[in-house]
Amino acid sequence: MTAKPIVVLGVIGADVHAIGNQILEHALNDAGFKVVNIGVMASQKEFVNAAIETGADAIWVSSLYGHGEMDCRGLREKCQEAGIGDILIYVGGNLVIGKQDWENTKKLFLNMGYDRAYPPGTLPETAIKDLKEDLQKRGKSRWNWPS
Amino acid sequence: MTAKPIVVLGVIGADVHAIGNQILEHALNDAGFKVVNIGVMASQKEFVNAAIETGADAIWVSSLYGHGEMDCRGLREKCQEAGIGDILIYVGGNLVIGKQDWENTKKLFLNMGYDRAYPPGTLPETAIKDLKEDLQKRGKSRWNWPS
Amino acid sequence: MVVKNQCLDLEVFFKEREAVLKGWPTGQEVDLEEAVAYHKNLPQEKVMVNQLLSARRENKTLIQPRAGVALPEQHIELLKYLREEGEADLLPTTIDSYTRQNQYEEAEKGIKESRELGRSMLNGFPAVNYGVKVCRQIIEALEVPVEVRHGTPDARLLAEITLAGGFTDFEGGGISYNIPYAKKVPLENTIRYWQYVDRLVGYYGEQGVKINREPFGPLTGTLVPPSISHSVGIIEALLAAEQGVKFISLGYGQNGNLIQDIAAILSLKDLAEEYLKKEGYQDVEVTTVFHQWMGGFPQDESKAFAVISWGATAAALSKATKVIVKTPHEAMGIPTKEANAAGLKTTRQIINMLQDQILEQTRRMDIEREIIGKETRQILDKVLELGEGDWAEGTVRAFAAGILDIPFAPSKFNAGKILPARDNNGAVRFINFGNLPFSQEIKEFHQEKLAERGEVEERDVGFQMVIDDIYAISKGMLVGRPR
Amino acid sequence: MVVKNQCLDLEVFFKEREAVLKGWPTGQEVDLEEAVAYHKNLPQEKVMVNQLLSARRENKTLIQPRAGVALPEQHIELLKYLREEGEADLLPTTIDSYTRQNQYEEAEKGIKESRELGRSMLNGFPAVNYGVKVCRQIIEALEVPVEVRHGTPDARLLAEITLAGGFTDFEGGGISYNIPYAKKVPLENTIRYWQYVDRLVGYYGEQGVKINREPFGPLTGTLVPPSISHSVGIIEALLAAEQGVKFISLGYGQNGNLIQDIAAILSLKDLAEEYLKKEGYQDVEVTTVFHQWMGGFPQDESKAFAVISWGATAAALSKATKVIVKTPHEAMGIPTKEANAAGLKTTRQIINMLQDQILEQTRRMDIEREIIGKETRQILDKVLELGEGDWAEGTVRAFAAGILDIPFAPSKFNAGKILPARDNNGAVRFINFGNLPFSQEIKEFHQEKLAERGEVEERDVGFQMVIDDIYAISKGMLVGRPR
Ligand code: B12
Ligand code: B12
Repeated sequence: MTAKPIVVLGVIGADVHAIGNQILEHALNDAGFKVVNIGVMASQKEFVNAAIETGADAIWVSSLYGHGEMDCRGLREKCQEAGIGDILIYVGGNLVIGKQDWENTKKLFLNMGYDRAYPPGTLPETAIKDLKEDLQKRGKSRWNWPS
Repeated sequence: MTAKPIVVLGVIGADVHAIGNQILEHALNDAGFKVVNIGVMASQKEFVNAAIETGADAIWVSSLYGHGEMDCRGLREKCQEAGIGDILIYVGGNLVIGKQDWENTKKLFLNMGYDRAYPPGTLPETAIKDLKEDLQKRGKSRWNWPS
Repeated sequence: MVVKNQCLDLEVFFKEREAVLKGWPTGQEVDLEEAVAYHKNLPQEKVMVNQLLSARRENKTLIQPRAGVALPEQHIELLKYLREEGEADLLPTTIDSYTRQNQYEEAEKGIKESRELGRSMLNGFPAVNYGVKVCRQIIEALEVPVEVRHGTPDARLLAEITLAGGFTDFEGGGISYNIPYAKKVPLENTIRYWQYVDRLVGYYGEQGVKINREPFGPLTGTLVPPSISHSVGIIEALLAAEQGVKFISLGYGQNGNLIQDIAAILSLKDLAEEYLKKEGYQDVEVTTVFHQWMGGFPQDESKAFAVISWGATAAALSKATKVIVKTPHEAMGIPTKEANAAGLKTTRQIINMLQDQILEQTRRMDIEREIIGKETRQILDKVLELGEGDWAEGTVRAFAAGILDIPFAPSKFNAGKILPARDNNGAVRFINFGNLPFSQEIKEFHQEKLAERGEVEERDVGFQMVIDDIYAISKGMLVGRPR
Repeated sequence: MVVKNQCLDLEVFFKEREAVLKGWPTGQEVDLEEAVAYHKNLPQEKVMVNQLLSARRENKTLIQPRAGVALPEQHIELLKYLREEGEADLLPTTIDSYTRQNQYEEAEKGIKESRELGRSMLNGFPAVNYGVKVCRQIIEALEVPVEVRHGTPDARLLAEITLAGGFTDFEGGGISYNIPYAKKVPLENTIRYWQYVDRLVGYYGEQGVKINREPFGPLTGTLVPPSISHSVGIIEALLAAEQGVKFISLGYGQNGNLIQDIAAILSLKDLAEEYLKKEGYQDVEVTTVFHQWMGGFPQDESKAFAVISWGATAAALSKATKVIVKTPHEAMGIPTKEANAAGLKTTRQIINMLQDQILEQTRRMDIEREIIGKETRQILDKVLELGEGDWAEGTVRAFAAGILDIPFAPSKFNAGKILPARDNNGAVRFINFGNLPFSQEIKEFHQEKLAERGEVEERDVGFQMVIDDIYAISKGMLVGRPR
């Protein structure tokens, strides 16, 4: 067996929504990932540092409280500056303020450099499946996922 | 005191909604009208005959059950044929099928020759006020309304 | 004409049948033997009785909408949507008002106008005009049982066509589809018509086909005291049982006071079983139907959602076998399919959240059950007395005498002397008893309850209260307080 | 730092005050004497305490939304709409998350962006940045009391500005606005900050100005057992009373089981009064707040309406003094004003329809009340013991020891060892007790209740149940049954 892929997980900005974060950690663990959970109220810098320190394969950013648009802008650039510009970055939660058209919101975040964006109420399974595929595409197909 | 103005009241077509009809009778009575209530399931002919027989000043047609558009068409013409072409005719209830734009529905019924049309949930007070005004305009201002 | 509560002789029945089927050309499509075979081939989950009995066993409350439009394709699409998006357990086919009055010519016009305009100009589905084959298209397109819901005083041809068409449940009754739904059809006639319908259902049963029958519980839908609708429902159950009907759902329209509503559903089942046994019908299965508030609704959709939720709550807590669902468009008109599904989903969420919760019997609930029981027995026993042992004759005489009396009903064969109003807690009581054969004890109970409200509101108990109560829920209240 | 439960010395308070007001330029606008005069001139109906006490007296449940946007004009328009169209009895001003973290620079950016885009880019109203005058514009534009609702660990400056601005109610507390709302702010700090806020309110009180204080009842909003939130609420009430606060509303977040929810509201008031008296605070008026379900909501709006209605039902039947209302947009994002009003109207209709209905105390309700009482007393008495008679010290030590523990909370000063899950009837119980100082009797009660569910579901009592329960309501259930 090879080493587990590593995901840095956290809730960005001044956001304290902790429940989804705890469930995502649990689900990623169950799915065979190593999770580095930096918890709520995490700054962009903390995400980048954690990713560098642990040699992470992906960053999962949550934003629930509505300031996602302001908080998430620039994370891709920070990663590039830190030399991990091509790391997978996913984002999910209640990303913008109010009930807005999801396609617009998705475009907004993809344009900011996020690889994938998930609407409110996404179940962990959905995104974990995507992550496995994305990692496989990047040549990391050798991992043995628990079935 | 002069004679009370007379209103023929009924629910048109195959419609059996009786509650509003009973309340309208009560409210018109209270407001000083003489009510000739022909009840539910009244045909256009019954409305016209009752109006002629009692020398009525107005006809109040209810339609609740959704077939109003089909049932109400032609009443004005029947009145004209019977020689009471200029009698006031009001209509109210749930006149068409479904939740539709009220302005369209109103136009539809005014075009059919109804003097006034009322949307769902109209309180008797509202229409009674209009009726008094319309009768007054027709020179029947001498009636003494109970205050 | 005199009508007796006696199982129709099969010969008489089949003779009458010939005439009935001539009522409209589609009558000729009905072949009883073939229909029995068709039913026997239906998948078990499409049979209403199966669904109801298993829900009753598991203490579940099923949800069912009302729905019907003029064109079959649109009707099927609508029902599919209510099943898939609305999560309905059981489906209906609501029949249009012309068909209810046997005005098939008018219905035909309605179909034509609807085809031309591409939207329904009828307030329901004209099943007779379409006939057996189209009915079966409906049944085959859906994976759950479908009930015929209407309001037809003479539903003999409708029953023939829809039952042959594969429907497994048929609403109505000689009283409940006459007094609230007609103006001048004699009761003896409708009781006789419904003996025919019940005999038809009994006949299917004898051939091994389970069809459910559901008297229409809510009557005029407006402040009907439980003992009134219970009496009617139980009489219709007895009349049906005599014709061989074995599966009966008895309904009740929500009044809004939770305790009274729960007590009503519980006592309805108990009383029905008591009378069925007493009259010698041992093997009839009784299930219950809770109708969300049947009177005037608030126009505001958010408020309508509250009324729907409150109905779902009472249904769930009373453990009724099924609940008939209203929609946020109720006050405005026949709902769009989206609005219809919305009502279902609200109901579904409440039913699910309350599924595992239990409300204990309390003293107040016991009192309500006792009162409902006493009143219903006093009415029913008097009906039987008037009929000299015959429920059919007794019913006709009881209505003539005002012993049976339904508030606000349009029929001229209804005395219309009783007057209901809410007490200070919102339970529906009697202001006027008309000729109801109630004991002094019962009358005093109601008078005290209403006097209490009068005192709180500092006004006389009287007709103004009734008017205020009729409007109350649509204006956002339960009790119509003076302004 | 050690914090003691002692009324702050006025000199110390005023000294600290100088520093607090320097936190942002608008601090200089605050003139206490002038503010007292301003409050004294407020019409009586704009004073929260008056509304709450009269509702309590009349056994009414008032309704209040959550609402706050970045721009004052839009905020006022929003509140007016919620009053007029939504029929809200009481109004809020929800503060944005930057202000809650004292990040006034970020809030300023948010205001700018919002002005440029013409829509709110903040999730609340940044009151500190706007200062006293703009706050007063809000108060003056509305005819009902307005409360500050937020989630701010250090709300000293926010309190100074909004109270001088004419708000008459202030939510929060040293525990309830720390543990669920912060990650690494020490408890002793926030308890100290909130002593300041309470002292400020006490000071206003001494000048004859009635201001209400409301600890935040629901905490993390997700499966919080009643005794946990009761313990926190009562400690915050005691700490506030020590600083001279006389009017306290204690809150509770709906769990969904009706009996448990009613028992929770009833016991909350009783227990709070018991402890306040016991600790010598004789003249504190306690009112109650029921929060409609605070956890994850269904995305479907019809289903959300059902959850809202069910919350309104429990609020009405428990006779809570006020209910905080959710909206059909809850799962999606901050609601539009229409969605916000929709939640209010649904709630209004339920509250009105249930206003006159009474649910009797039952045996089950008695059991729940007793359990909640015992648990809360066991926790509180241990806190006092740990604090050697001091509630403030006791609280800090109790959190460190896991004697006080809030499920799913983000704070590192929270032990996070307890684990709640629903029993077979949907009431919230403990799977893990962590270090809660519960008697064997209590522990067995919970274990039995959960074992019962385990048997029904044929699975072990464990973390998967917790996950299923967290999702359950959003997926249309109460108890998260295995699929
Ligand atoms: C109670 C009720 C029934 C009872 C009626 C009992 C009886 N015999 O009276 C029962 C259950 C039997 C029934 C049956 C049916 N009903 Co119905 N019923 C209602 C309900 C819930 C309340 C009606 C009521 O009593 N309101 C209280 C009274 C006081 O108000 P009102 O009737 O609106 O009358 C007032 C005003 O409208 C106004 N007004 C009325 N007429 C006039 C005339 C004039 C000139 C003026 C000025 C004012 C005016 O003043 C009245 C007093 O304030 C309404 C929906 C609602 N409103 O919430 C549906 C409703 C009217 N029914 C409807 C339908 C379709 C039916 C049925 C065809 C089928 C069915 N779904 O079961 C059958 C019809 C049978 C038939 N042939 O008529 C539809 C009509 C749909 C449409 N127009 O698009 C409605 C709107 C429900 C819905 N949304 O689907 N119903
Ligand atoms: C519980 C809750 C709270 C609790 C949080 C307690 C805690 N510390 O955790 C309390 C009461 C404290 C709270 C506070 C606030 N809240 Co709040 N809260 C909620 C609520 C009701 C449920 C959140 C939850 O726990 N859901 C359950 C978990 C399991 O689901 P989840 O968080 O959505 O996460 C799942 C998915 O989204 C997804 N996911 C999440 N992140 C990611 C990332 C990736 C990469 C992927 C693949 C998937 C993914 O997977 C998760 C697991 O399934 C939501 C509304 C809702 N959803 O019903 C509002 C909500 C999130 N809150 C909101 C707001 C505004 C606030 C406050 C600012 C103000 C307020 N109204 O009080 C404060 C914020 C304080 C702060 N600084 O952050 C808004 C956000 C609005 C917006 N985006 O437009 C919401 C949507 C409510 C609303 N409609 O207004 N809240």
